[in-house]
Amino acid sequence: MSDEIQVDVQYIDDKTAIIHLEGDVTTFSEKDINDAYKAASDNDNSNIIFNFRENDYINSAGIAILIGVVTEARKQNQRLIMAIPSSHFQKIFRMVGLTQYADIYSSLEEAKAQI
Amino acid sequence: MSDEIQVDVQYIDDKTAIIHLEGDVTTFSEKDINDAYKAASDNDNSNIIFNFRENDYINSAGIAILIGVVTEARKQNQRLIMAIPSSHFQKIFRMVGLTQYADIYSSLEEAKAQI
Amino acid sequence: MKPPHTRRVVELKIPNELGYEKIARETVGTVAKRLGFDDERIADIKLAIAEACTNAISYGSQTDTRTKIIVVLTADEEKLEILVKDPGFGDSPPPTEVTVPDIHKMVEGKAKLGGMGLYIIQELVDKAEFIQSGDDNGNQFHMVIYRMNDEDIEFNAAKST
Amino acid sequence: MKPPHTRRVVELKIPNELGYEKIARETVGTVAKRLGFDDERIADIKLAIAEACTNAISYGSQTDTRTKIIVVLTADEEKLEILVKDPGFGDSPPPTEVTVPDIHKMVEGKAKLGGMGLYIIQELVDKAEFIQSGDDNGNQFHMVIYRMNDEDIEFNAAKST
Ligand SMILES: Nc1ncnc2c1ncn2[C@@H]1O[C@H](COP(=O)(O)OP(=O)(O)O)[C@@H](O)[C@H]1O
Ligand SMILES: Nc1ncnc2c1ncn2[C@@H]1O[C@H](COP(=O)(O)OP(=O)(O)O)[C@@H](O)[C@H]1O
Repeated sequence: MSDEIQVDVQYIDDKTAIIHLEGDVTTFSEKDINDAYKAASDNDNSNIIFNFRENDYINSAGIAILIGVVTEARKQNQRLIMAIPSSHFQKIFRMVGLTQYADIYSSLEEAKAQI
Repeated sequence: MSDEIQVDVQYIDDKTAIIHLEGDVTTFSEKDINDAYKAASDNDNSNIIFNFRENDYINSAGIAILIGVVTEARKQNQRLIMAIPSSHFQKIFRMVGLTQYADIYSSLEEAKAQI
Repeated sequence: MKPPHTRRVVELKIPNELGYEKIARETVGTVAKRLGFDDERIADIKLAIAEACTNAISYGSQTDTRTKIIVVLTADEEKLEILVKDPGFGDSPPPTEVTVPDIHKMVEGKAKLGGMGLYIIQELVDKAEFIQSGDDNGNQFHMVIYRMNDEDIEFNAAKST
Repeated sequence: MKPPHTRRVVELKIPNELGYEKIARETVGTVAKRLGFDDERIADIKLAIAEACTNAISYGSQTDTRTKIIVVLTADEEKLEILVKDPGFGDSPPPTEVTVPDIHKMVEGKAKLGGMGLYIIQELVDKAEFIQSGDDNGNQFHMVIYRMNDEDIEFNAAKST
């Protein structure tokens, strides 16, 4: 089921990397997301943008993966920014408190404008 | 279920109308499609283009509606052109012989270039 | 023979009401995707099951929407099998032969519009037939879609000779 | 009380294997759309059923994939009810209370990652609870989603007082 998510890392300047996610953020995407986060952190990037799509899907196991990322990013003093067009997604992130550990915007453009 | 299809008629010149379809072509869309075909025929249009989308769906009841349109178009000496991006759709149209009564193209651009 | 636990079975019961075949279509779409069928084949399978369910709803049942259509999807390494069961309350038994629709006759008004569902199903899947049901009087329509593509099958056939 | 035939029941059986909850998610998505729920509410319902099925697969069953999870969707004019049944073969009975997850403790390593499924479900649907099962030992998780939106309910409540 790991082909249900596509994860790509894009380096936009020497301080910022974008992790583009498309698909289902569930147990099955744990390795892909953690690998992408490691790759994005490798260059000493201090800003990491997660770019979700309108039609992406996330469940509680996917949320747990992101809390793991948040935990690691705090240790590394990174700033996490999330572009989340789906209002359903945003609601879930608020519900579990993820919004307290990452800046949330509705589009990649807005997210990029913050750095 | 009739909200599962959206049908719009666009008049592009005094001889040609485009019927844009988006959604499910089934029993539930019979009235919408027949109404659109009548509207498209009203202006004495001699070319009628059906514009389907990649993700549209059609079943045998939907095919029957289109055969009804073909029957009427023959009486009115209209030329039927269909823009069908989905190869699955094109296969079904070939299977039942609809391709013998309408010119089929893979995109609206190609379809419009024929008139 | 594969051991039984490599089989996966999904069962669905839908009300006998036109429109609910869409649920069977989405369900088989999810299963077929999981099995690794490509998009074109998934579209074929979705249409085949929708046609079979539409028939089960239209011809195999009475208008009581409490009556159920049962769809059973069975997947193993080799194939996806689809069984569509209706209560068999229709006016007539299902046909034993599929007639090829004649669009020219329909366009000329010499044949009635329709009668294409079973033909389309037969063209889209590897096997399609009504089978004798057990104790009850219902109809069972059985379809098989092999997971290998044609080239694999030819390849294997060549090897085994 | 509505007459019984205005109810529509869809039943689904899926193998007890992680990933198959996706079928329940797609199925309820199709049903909810048919019932006229808006996209946001449909996303909520799909997530709630997926979480319930994931729990049924993870905690209510053994690893034998022949065991089935049963999902029953019942719709009437007023509400959509969802029942997720597992065989109850897990190590422990389902919890009677839902704990609110504490993300701060998780981030500080003082609580283990997870334990959010039941909480999310509870926030997304109008009613969610494990109910006593009948003769067998299975667990039944019951959810209710009302078809009216909050404004309608307030409006009607105001009218009836
Ligand atoms: N499940 C069924 N039970 C009884 N009769 C059936 C069933 N499915 C199909 N039939 C019969 O076969 C005929 C051909 O079906 P089909 O090819 O799908 O075309 P159509 O539905 O347009 O008639 C139907 O008209 C019906 O008489
Ligand atoms: N169907 C079930 N059968 C038995 N126990 C269950 C069931 N569903 C949930 N539980 C129990 O409730 C706990 C909390 O579930 P949940 O909130 O979904 O979080 P998580 O799955 O991350 O632990 C689970 O760890 C499990 O012990």
